[in-house]
Amino acid sequence: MADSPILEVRNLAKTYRVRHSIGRVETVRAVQEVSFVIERGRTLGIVGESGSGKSTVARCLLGLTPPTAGQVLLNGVQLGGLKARQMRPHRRLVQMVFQMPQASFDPTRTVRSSVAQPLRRLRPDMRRPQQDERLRYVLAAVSLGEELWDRKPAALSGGQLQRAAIARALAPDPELVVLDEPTASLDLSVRGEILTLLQQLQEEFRVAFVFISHDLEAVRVCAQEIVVMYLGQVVERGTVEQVFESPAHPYTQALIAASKFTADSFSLGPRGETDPAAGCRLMPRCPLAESACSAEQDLVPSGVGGRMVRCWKAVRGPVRGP
Amino acid sequence: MVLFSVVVLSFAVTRSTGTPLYAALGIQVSEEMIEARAEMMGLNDPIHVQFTTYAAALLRGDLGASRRTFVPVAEDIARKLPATAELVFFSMVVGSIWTIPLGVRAAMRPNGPIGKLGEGISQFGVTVPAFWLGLLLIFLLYFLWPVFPAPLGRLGRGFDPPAMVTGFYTVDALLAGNPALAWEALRHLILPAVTLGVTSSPPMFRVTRAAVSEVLASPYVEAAHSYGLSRRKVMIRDVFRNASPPVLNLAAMTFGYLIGGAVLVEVVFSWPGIGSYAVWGMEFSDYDVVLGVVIVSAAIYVLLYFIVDLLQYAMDPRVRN
Amino acid sequence: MTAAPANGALLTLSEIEVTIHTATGPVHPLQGVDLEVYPGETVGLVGESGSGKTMTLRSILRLMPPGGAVTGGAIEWEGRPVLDMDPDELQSYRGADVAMIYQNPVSALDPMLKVKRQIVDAFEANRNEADGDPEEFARSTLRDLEFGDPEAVLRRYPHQLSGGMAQRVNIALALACGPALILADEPTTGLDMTTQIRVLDLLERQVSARNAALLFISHDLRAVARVSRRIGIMYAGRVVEFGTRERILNEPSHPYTRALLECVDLRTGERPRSIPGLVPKMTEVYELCAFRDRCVSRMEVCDREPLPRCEPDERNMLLCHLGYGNG
Amino acid sequence: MVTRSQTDRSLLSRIFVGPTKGRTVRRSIFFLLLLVAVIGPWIVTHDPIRPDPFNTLAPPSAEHWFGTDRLGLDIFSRVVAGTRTDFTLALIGVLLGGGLGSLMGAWAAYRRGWVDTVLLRVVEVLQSFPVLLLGLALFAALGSLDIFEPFLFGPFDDTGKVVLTIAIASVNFPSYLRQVRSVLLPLTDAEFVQAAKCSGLGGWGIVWKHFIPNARGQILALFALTCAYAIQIIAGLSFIGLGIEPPHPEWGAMIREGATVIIQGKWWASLFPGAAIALSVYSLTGFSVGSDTPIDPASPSS
Repeated sequence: MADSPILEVRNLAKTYRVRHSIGRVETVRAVQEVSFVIERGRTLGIVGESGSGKSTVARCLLGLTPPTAGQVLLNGVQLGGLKARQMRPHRRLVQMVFQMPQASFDPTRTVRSSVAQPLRRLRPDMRRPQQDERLRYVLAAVSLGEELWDRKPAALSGGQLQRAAIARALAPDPELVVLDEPTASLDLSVRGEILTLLQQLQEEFRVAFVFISHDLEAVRVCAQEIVVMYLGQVVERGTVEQVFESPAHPYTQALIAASKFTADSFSLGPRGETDPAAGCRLMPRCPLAESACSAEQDLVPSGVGGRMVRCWKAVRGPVRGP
Repeated sequence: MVLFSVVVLSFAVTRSTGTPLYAALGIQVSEEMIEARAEMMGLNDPIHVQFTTYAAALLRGDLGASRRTFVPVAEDIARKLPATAELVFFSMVVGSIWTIPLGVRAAMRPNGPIGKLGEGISQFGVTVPAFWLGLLLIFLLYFLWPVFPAPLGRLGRGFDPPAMVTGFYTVDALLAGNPALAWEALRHLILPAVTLGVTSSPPMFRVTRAAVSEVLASPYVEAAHSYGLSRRKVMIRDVFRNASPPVLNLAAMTFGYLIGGAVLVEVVFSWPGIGSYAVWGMEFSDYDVVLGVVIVSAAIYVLLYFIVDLLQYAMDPRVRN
Repeated sequence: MTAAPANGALLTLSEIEVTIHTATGPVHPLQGVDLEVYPGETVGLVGESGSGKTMTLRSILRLMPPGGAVTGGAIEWEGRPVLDMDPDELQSYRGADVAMIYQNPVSALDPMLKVKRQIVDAFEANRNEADGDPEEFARSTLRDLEFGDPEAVLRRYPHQLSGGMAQRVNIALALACGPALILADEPTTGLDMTTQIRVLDLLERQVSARNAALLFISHDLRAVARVSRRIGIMYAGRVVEFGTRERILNEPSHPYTRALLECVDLRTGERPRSIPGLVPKMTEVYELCAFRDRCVSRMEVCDREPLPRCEPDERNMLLCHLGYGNG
Repeated sequence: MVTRSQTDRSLLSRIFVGPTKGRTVRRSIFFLLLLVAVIGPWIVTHDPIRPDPFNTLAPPSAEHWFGTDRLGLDIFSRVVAGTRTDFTLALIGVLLGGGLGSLMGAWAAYRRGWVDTVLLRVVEVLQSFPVLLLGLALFAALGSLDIFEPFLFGPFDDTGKVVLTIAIASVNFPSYLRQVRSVLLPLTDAEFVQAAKCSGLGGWGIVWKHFIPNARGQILALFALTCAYAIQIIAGLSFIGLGIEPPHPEWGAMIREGATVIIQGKWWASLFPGAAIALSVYSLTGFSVGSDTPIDPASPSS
């Protein structure tokens, strides 16, 4: 294949040290052994609930936090270990849209100046008039009314600000945009509008997306490939069709059932107070758990077409709720 | 840790001055005399040796001696500290009497007359310099209308201090069964305590008001009302309990702060506390005196800081976790 | 006015208007809310942010934010006018008759008090000794709410609870009051998806086990549909359509309801739907339909006349010029 | 999750909400005082530092509007001339300490970690000295030094003034640092800060372009209050004989002069300079966002 993937993540891991009180330091594994590949112009969905580590993955992709182990390869170049100066040309290539549109804009600056910021910093190759032209172009591309450009963020609605945030991410002409729950804090009546816009812009700007969300419906609409995460691990990986039409991992099944609010057939037990650090992480909540589940589970191929599952039962055959 | 830094800093600050001996001995002395004296006092040693000597002495509670009277500074401070403590304590009483009820009321009825009264008093306390207020009170209540005795210390002429128990003359006199003496001590105390109380308490009023109104606006107070709990019960169970930590916190900090912060009022009323002592030391460039007072008051402040942390720990389960 | 209402409703809201005076001028979050709740039924209210859902619940309990007041309409509890209650009546009405579950479970609990104390206080404020021992009640209720070790939970402070646990403690608090109606303000919004359904189901089960009624509000139509027999749709401070769950989900009549249903239900292969335009500002009072600027079925009469009220029976209601049967 | 800093922050924001009435009056008074500070030399009726030995301790009259002091100096002229002294020193001291404090506070909030810890320790040490004792210690250390001699100019025409300014600055440094830090601390992880990092902005860039503007309201509120407080400190130190020496016109030193005679009923010598201080403080509070409290180092601010 002539086209190499835009981004490749290999065995990414991130641990935090949490200091509880004097002396007691706990290591929290936010993310373990996460691997995936994103092709140019395609969308990868990462789904999971709070604590699944999906936001940590996003921060690692952006270089906002250094991974503890593993590699992030952008266009084949490893990002870890680059100094700030070396990082700059790569920074342009990956941009981000945040979850809370109100919080992602500096309340003291106008929308225009916030959207212009990455353009000014990351495109020193462009002259000022070119930058201004590009700015108008992206703001028009997200159809944000011109009368809103010079307002402060407080004067815009959530949907309008999220459009501006998308414009800001696209402004320096990135090849990959990480979307961290882009619709989670918006009203349902605006959700469709943002999703449609993202689909249009993907074609227009030939950009790849990492779409992080707990909203499975939205991911299903936008993504081609899906990674399901639970407590820092990838539990299932595959194409949208595979994952949604025949979810293999019990957690994926529960998540899909929950997103439709029809969880009668398959529901998980309550989440314990402390999450397990070894064996199958889902075991305490899984209705299908057996003693064999307390062994460490590996992410192994299951079925055809590159699908991977971290559940020994699912590998042997389709699992279904009791 | 903080205390150690305080010691280092104040030592550095006062010793870096170079020639404190001119002041101690007067200007008309020969070089040899200074040299001999300096040798005797260890001032020719390298600075770190001087500091080690000083710090070691400090650990034994030795703050050096006044270069003028040769009385150990620690002794002087021990004698003068109760005067300051009594003044600060009574000024805190004066402050709390108005700030807490008015602050609570002001939070409950922000536009009511009581809230406005409290705001007015605190505005006055903020605006007026303490030493000037003291002078005005002296002029009004001693010169024009002599209700209070002359502003010359803790007791009038002809009175002997009571036997030392707590160091508070008012309390000690009562303990000694001498109400007349207690009354005399109280009369001397009122003007300076009011001066200090009025000028130091506005933050208490505001914090009380802010803390109570914040708790009143909190979701859990609304929830408590929605469960049908009586107003009284909500006030006692939720509002006072949650609003008291910041108020107590500030009260303790104010107390610690005023130990050294009462200087101006002490000077105005010739109050024989550690503040006056420091000013006296300053006037004669008696740096061990100044340094001693600075260290002691900073130590008291740090100690209270620590106590506040303990209080917070005891009162607030969130901090405890 | 103490006679029970003819239709047997537990709670009746008619034409409730609320005005809040803010530094930037008055805001009108409620502009004529009509609502009835019958004994033992579960009612859901759906609306986008700013549609007035929470304010409706607060007006029922007469807990207004600073500067806010009910400026019009009437609220009746079993025929008694709630807006005319004196402080004592109000205190016994709150809790014993109507109790509320809050959106943010942790901040609705007093941070300085243990869970046990809070449940016991709520119990004792509304019940007498005939209702049994408050601590025993607390233990058994927490067990009902699927806490493995109720005793340990009772000894905790609010900050030691996870979101899902705090929400269940909130439910226990409301149940401790023994109310005939429980108000629930987005009780599952901050929780994980797999936890949401569990908490919803628990809530519904416990409420129906105690023969109480439930008024549940959420921005998520799917959550409301799971627990409610009847559903109201709110827009710009009014309930624009009210009906049985089946009617609302299968034959919605108001254009807004229809649009909202399409937004919720994303279908593969189709473009995701949305409602163009912006939510109206509540600084204005809307005499005419507030939705007409965004409405696909806008007619000439919409710009001319105030909204007519279609009420074919006491369980269904519609505020729209289109009327029923135009789907 | 300990929410202590969060509750304290909202507590502070509530302290800052106070009455807004009378603000116009206060601001007018302030501008009047400012005018007096500027045109002082032209409106004095007498030379503020030339004594009149034949006319000492004269009560207020048509000739001497505010009377004269023990040396026969005209009090009105000295109060007018003192405006400039006190205002200038307060302003420069606060600008110095406040500017540095704000910057370091924003830096601490941005970097957190050890930078934050170290700066907080420094602030704690500075704040554990009562303000006046800190001034006292500074005078003990620097007052007799002549290292400032070559640099004395303009408003700093003697060592005392330099030390006073240093004292004011070191009192304000911790207050600003703490206040700005506590306001900005929640922004460390704010999404717009992450967005700025994504656009390639470095640490100081974020501090300067995003952190300082977001604390601007607090800094400005603090500015008026700390200036008011600084005037009180300057006067207080001069009152105990530190700082500005007579016959330089300074309000605190004038009150000190007057204090010795007030028991004899000669009230005017200390009344008028004191009233000038009170008026300045009162008028400055008209510029705060609403609070009238000088930020006392004893108040819990983080």
